[in-house]
Amino acid sequence: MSNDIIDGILEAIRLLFTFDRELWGIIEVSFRVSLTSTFLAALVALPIGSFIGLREFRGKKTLSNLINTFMGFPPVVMGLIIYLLLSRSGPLGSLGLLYSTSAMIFAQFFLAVPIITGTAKAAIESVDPTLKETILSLGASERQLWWELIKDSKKSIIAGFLVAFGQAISEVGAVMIVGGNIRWETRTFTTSIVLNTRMGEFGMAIALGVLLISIAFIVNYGLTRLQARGG
Amino acid sequence: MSNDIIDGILEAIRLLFTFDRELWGIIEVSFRVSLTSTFLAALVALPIGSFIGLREFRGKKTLSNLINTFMGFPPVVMGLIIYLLLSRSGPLGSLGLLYSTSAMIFAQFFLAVPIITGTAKAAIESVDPTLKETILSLGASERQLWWELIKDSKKSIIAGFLVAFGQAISEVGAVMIVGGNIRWETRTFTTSIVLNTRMGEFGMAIALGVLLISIAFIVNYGLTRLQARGG
Amino acid sequence: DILRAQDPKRITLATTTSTYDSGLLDYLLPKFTEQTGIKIRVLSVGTGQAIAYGQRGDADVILVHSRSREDAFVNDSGGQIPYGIHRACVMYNDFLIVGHSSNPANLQLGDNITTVMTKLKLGMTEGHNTTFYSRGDNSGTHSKELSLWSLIAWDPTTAGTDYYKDVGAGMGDTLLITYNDANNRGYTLVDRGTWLTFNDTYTILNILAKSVKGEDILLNPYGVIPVNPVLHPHIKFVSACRFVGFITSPYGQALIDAYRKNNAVLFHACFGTCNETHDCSTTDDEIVIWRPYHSEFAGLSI
Amino acid sequence: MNLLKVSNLYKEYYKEDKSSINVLSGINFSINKGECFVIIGPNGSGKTTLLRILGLLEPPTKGQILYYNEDLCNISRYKKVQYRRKFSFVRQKPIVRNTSVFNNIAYGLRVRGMKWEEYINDVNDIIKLVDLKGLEKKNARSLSGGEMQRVAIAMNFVFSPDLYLLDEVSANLDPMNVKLLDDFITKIKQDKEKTIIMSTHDPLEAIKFGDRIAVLNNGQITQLGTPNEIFTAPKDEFTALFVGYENILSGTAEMDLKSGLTIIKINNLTIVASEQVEGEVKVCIRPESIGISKNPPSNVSYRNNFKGNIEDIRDLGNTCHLIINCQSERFLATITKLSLNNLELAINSEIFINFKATDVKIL
Amino acid sequence: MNLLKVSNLYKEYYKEDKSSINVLSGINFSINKGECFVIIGPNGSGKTTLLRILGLLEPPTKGQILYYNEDLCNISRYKKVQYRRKFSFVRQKPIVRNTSVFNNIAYGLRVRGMKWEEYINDVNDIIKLVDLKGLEKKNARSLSGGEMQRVAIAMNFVFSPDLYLLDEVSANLDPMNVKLLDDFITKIKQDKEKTIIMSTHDPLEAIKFGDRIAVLNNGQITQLGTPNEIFTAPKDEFTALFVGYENILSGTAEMDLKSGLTIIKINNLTIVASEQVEGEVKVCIRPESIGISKNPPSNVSYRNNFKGNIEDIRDLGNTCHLIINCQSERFLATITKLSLNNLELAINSEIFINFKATDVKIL
Ligand SMILES: Nc1ncnc2c1ncn2[C@@H]1O[C@H](COP(=O)(O)OP(=O)(O)OP(=O)(O)O)[C@@H](O)[C@H]1O
Ligand SMILES: Nc1ncnc2c1ncn2[C@@H]1O[C@H](COP(=O)(O)OP(=O)(O)OP(=O)(O)O)[C@@H](O)[C@H]1O
Ligand SMILES: [Mg+2]
Ligand SMILES: [Mg+2]
Repeated sequence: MSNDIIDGILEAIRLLFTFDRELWGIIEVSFRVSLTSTFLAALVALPIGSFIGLREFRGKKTLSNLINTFMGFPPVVMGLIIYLLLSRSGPLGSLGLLYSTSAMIFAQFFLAVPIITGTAKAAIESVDPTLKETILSLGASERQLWWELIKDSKKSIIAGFLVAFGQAISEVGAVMIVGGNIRWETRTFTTSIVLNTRMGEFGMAIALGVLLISIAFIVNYGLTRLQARGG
Repeated sequence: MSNDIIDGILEAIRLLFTFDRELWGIIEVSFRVSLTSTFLAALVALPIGSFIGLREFRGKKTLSNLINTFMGFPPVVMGLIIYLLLSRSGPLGSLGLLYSTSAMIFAQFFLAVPIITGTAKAAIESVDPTLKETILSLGASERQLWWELIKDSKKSIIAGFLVAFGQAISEVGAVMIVGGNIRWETRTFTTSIVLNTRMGEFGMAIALGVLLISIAFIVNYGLTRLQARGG
Repeated sequence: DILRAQDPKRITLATTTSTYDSGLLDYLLPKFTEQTGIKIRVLSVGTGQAIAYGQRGDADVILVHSRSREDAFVNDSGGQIPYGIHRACVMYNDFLIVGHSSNPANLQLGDNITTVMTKLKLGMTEGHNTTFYSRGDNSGTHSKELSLWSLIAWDPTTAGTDYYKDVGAGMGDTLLITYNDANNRGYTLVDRGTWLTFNDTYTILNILAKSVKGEDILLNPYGVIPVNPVLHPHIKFVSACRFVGFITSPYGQALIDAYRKNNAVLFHACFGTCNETHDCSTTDDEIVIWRPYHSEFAGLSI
Repeated sequence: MNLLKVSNLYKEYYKEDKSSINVLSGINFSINKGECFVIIGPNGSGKTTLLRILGLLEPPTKGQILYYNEDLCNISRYKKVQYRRKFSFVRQKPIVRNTSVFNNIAYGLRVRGMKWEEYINDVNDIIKLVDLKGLEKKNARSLSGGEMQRVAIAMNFVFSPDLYLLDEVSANLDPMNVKLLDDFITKIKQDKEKTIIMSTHDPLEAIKFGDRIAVLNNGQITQLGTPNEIFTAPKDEFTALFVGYENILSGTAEMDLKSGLTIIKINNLTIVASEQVEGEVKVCIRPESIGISKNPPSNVSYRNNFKGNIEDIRDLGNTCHLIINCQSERFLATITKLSLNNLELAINSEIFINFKATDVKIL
Repeated sequence: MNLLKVSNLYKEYYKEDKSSINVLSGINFSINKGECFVIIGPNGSGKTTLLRILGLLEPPTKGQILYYNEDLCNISRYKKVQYRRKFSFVRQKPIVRNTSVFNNIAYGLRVRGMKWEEYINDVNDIIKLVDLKGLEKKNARSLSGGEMQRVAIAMNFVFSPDLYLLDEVSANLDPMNVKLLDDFITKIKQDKEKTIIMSTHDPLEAIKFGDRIAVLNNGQITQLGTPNEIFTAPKDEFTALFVGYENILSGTAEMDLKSGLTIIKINNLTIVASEQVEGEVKVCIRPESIGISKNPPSNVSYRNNFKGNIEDIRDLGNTCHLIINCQSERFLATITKLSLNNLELAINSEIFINFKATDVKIL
């Protein structure tokens, strides 16, 4: 059964080129959810993370520790918490968001925020302090300084974004609970892989896995090229 | 019913202080597996990652891209692959390692390696090149240079280790497949949380989640203190 | 999304993995949608989770197989408003005990269930040549397994044997783990639906015990229950009832009976007749309640 | 009115073992508008720290900095930015942003809200002035040490600040560029609205530009005055060396009541000085003040006459340094090449050195 | 035999737009054991790049570096380390490891496999020598610019390499520490086994230490010779300025066959020089060579005599710089304070300047 893997790869190629409607739906959901959530998380986390990295204040150490811890927040638990919030009997139940891609984006958003916050903070902190001083002495306001430092450490920040995206797209616990793995609607690569595994369809599961990492590689490659061009 | 979360926290405290034998078993397995796998991964990934960061060679870009991609390798797929390897009809089936903590360590090891490799590489690369030159010009051999750079960027390297550990301990897809969530043997925090979720015992699942992140916080805090002392 | 969620044209069904993974629902539901225009979103989760979803109002209707918990779900215990109303027994299949063909516990197909359980117990406690894998997840199958052990008045969870493994997983996973037993001596209890889905994958596993004629303890009835709209006003009760009407209608029942996987029958329709085949008490009340909903599907045939 | 008034400024740093060191202690001075204030002092005396504090890049531990009567140590973040925009700060080891030379130089104008059309000319002008034409598109991080220094200068001068803070700004510059910088600073000095505070290790620079010179030693201002005051009456060893009294000897001074002169015993030598001091002293004599002759001088106006041997001759272009050993005390004397040849001096020649009592400076 | 022989060395860098620039082109020279080889040149001329290549920190694009007849450009990584251990390299902008001063200085010995007991004394000795006593436990990254420079020097000198590569090593040092470094280098020079290659912007340093001086300009060695050769016959503008011909004028030269002298027309001025050249030339006159008088000089040994006005007087301690405008050409002359006072010169005074034809250097 070790040529399952080879079979999986062949199956992956076949699947992709038969333009299976369901497969393309899964690709779409997976990427929409993960990209949107990571992007939204970046919008929130980048300012917060870089701000923490920029300033000195009391309690910064504890806060950093907390962020570090939350970087390893178990997705299942996050899924559960979001589920309890969005559940009909939960405080936000009336929104009826459960089992939708919005709910999935919501959950992955909260998983990505600490990761991007933590890496942005570390990136800003690792900028040479004399560069900070130089920028300040040229008359930059705090916002302008912040922007310069973001630009200067964009490599690490993009790396953090990639980690968060990679985690989001390969994450299964949270999207399973809040999305429900509903066919045609909230099924993603990973939930589909789990389903296939459960059903003993290892070949198909592997095929999906191979597809997922191939696509991730292409996205990655594109981002790296973009980054190289921007640099 | 949104006070599920509060109930969960109370339950977590109760659980911990009743010294539930099963709970302590779970804590033990979780930490043994995650710490061992992350540690072993660090042993392998640190030299590789720092070596890639140190040297220039053809194909380095593609390799970096590959590492980036593998940093987001879906744990479920990794679980599947390891399963296929260790399963009775797989090439390593005769070892009888499936559904043991060894198998779990194995799977998490492969998940942690790219993360630690990638962060170590980035950390080494972000060291000021003039520092590298200074160390070389003082007569350091490549190994001695390598060690100096590791020491100089230990903050980022420890951060990478923490990310890998956080992922390992909060990961569920792989350990579930290769470990099997067998009570008293291979049940971890996360598989236990999933089980409780499946049983509709959301409160208990949350309680375990709260416990997990509290313990992770303490581990984190300890490591940070250690790191600050060493610095 | 808010609009869509309140759309009575879409209801949510929480069910156990065995019904979904067997492919039955993918076969059945399009027929329902075709007839009524109502789409069904399926949540295939653990039994406990499905029931919890029903209790919290996150599903409109549930389809599960754990009789005692279904009863609790529809009972107004202590004057509480019940979570669900009007359970209907839809179909059944049966449980099997499967294991490696080496069959160290020496189970025989003709053995009655107490003999089987005793042999397994002895294999675990004395022969040390038998490993029993238990779902351990409070699912219908798990409850059934525990009730089988209680037949011989033995509690494996407290017996302290190393040969009883609580895997805390779904049926497919448990079967997989049994299959991978390193010493070829694993046994487990499995529902026929799941077994038929996997049996050509795990060719070294065989059915080693099944229901003997006249013994209905190994039967596995599935019940469908709409969630109580009194408790959760947003529940699309009417649509849910139309769904229950659909699968209990002669049309739906015929569809269930006709469903084949790998040329094998997975489920037997039993609405209104389960009293005759096993001790799943369907009240006449239930039949009366659901009969009107059948008219919509009258005259349809497969 | 003073432009800037620093009172009682302290700065402490914490060492690894949590003990603190005072890098600046009790600094007091004030600066007038249009002045060029030069800070000199040995390595580690606190020059850079002082300039960084004045540039609002670091808060002092204690003390007051009044700028037009506003205390710069107690203002909001926002106001700090406003003040920083009036100041410029050229670092001792310049660092540039990771972008082109042009963008680096334009940055100061851009953060002040200027648009491309508004700043392009100014930036191009200054690029020409600092002789970086042709390099403007190059990434500034790949420049040579001196080129980067010039970028740093241009970066800070382009927005024409009110207060220039310059930290050893001519280090790493080649002589051509030092001249260029000189012209620059001279031009700023002519504008009476602009104030300069600079640190330097180059005495010529200090004299050339300083309206006043402060000597910083060990975190304290040990002397403050016009260049003339500092150069003619250095108060400590560092300053003496800095201003060129390169012969510094230690001895015991005694007053000779008869002649009103001071007699200083330095091992086997006795030096006569016109200043009146007693006790353990340090004696400084400029190399230029020391005369050389082949024969014992007949002219008696030189009160100090010693016989010695030439130990070494160092060629300095058209002048030379002679190292002369007189009774095992070494003296450094500067003479012209011409005299060297006329006197036919060589290593080990026996000669006489002489200097006037008024040329002996006692610290 | 030569210790080091550099032949046909090239170094290209790539710009952002992938076009390349030649930072070094066709460098050839050789160095003998025990020599002190000084590299001078304007900012960006390639001094640092050359030293980095010699220090095996960067490969050249093309060319050969023979060290004891082994080509350093084509050796294994392992051998490179072995060679680097024979060399030391003090950077222009030193950087230190993030640890204590002591550990920084000991590092070079530690990587060579020495044990604590073996190196502790050497390290402590050199700490005393560079005057860092008391700072040895401090983190080296928190030092001042000059202190860090001294750590860098100590770091590189402690393991007593065979070849010293020193890149503008005295920048940022205060006069006291410059002296200290001088003594250091002098001591190294006395050891005939040790070779020094250094770059500097300080002419005095070049003369003081250089056995030979190479002038690097635009990536090429434009002149190479003993200090005397370089200082008396600078071949280009930079070198002329570097060695002190600070008056550089452009004009057209014509030979006067009758007198054998060269007549150079510079706008309205005509300068007579003893060198024989024709065409467009640059003329250099040292400020010290220019004499000043109040009245037209009666002595005719000066072939160049011009009337001018004093535009500016800059005080340099006991000498002054005069800026004199003669027919709109500006001359810089150095005179003593004494003469300034004797001649009663002031800004706008009308004076006469004169210099000999032999003092005019034509480039
Ligand atoms: N990594 C690089 N990429 C591109 N150009 C570079 C790089 N390093 C140096 N250069 C260029 O090479 C030239 C020579 O630089 P180098 O540092 O050798 O000059 P230098 O003679 O040491 O000057 P300075 O006196 O200012 O220190 C400069 O024009 C510089 O801009
Ligand atoms: N961040 C810091 N932490 C601890 N000590 C520091 C720090 N910054 C500077 N110092 C110490 O403060 C003293 C003064 O440093 P500063 O840089 O002001 O000296 P400086 O006068 O500029 O010297 P140099 O002429 O060498 O540039 C030095 O002894 C230095 O080691
Ligand atoms: Mg300084
Ligand atoms: Mg240089």
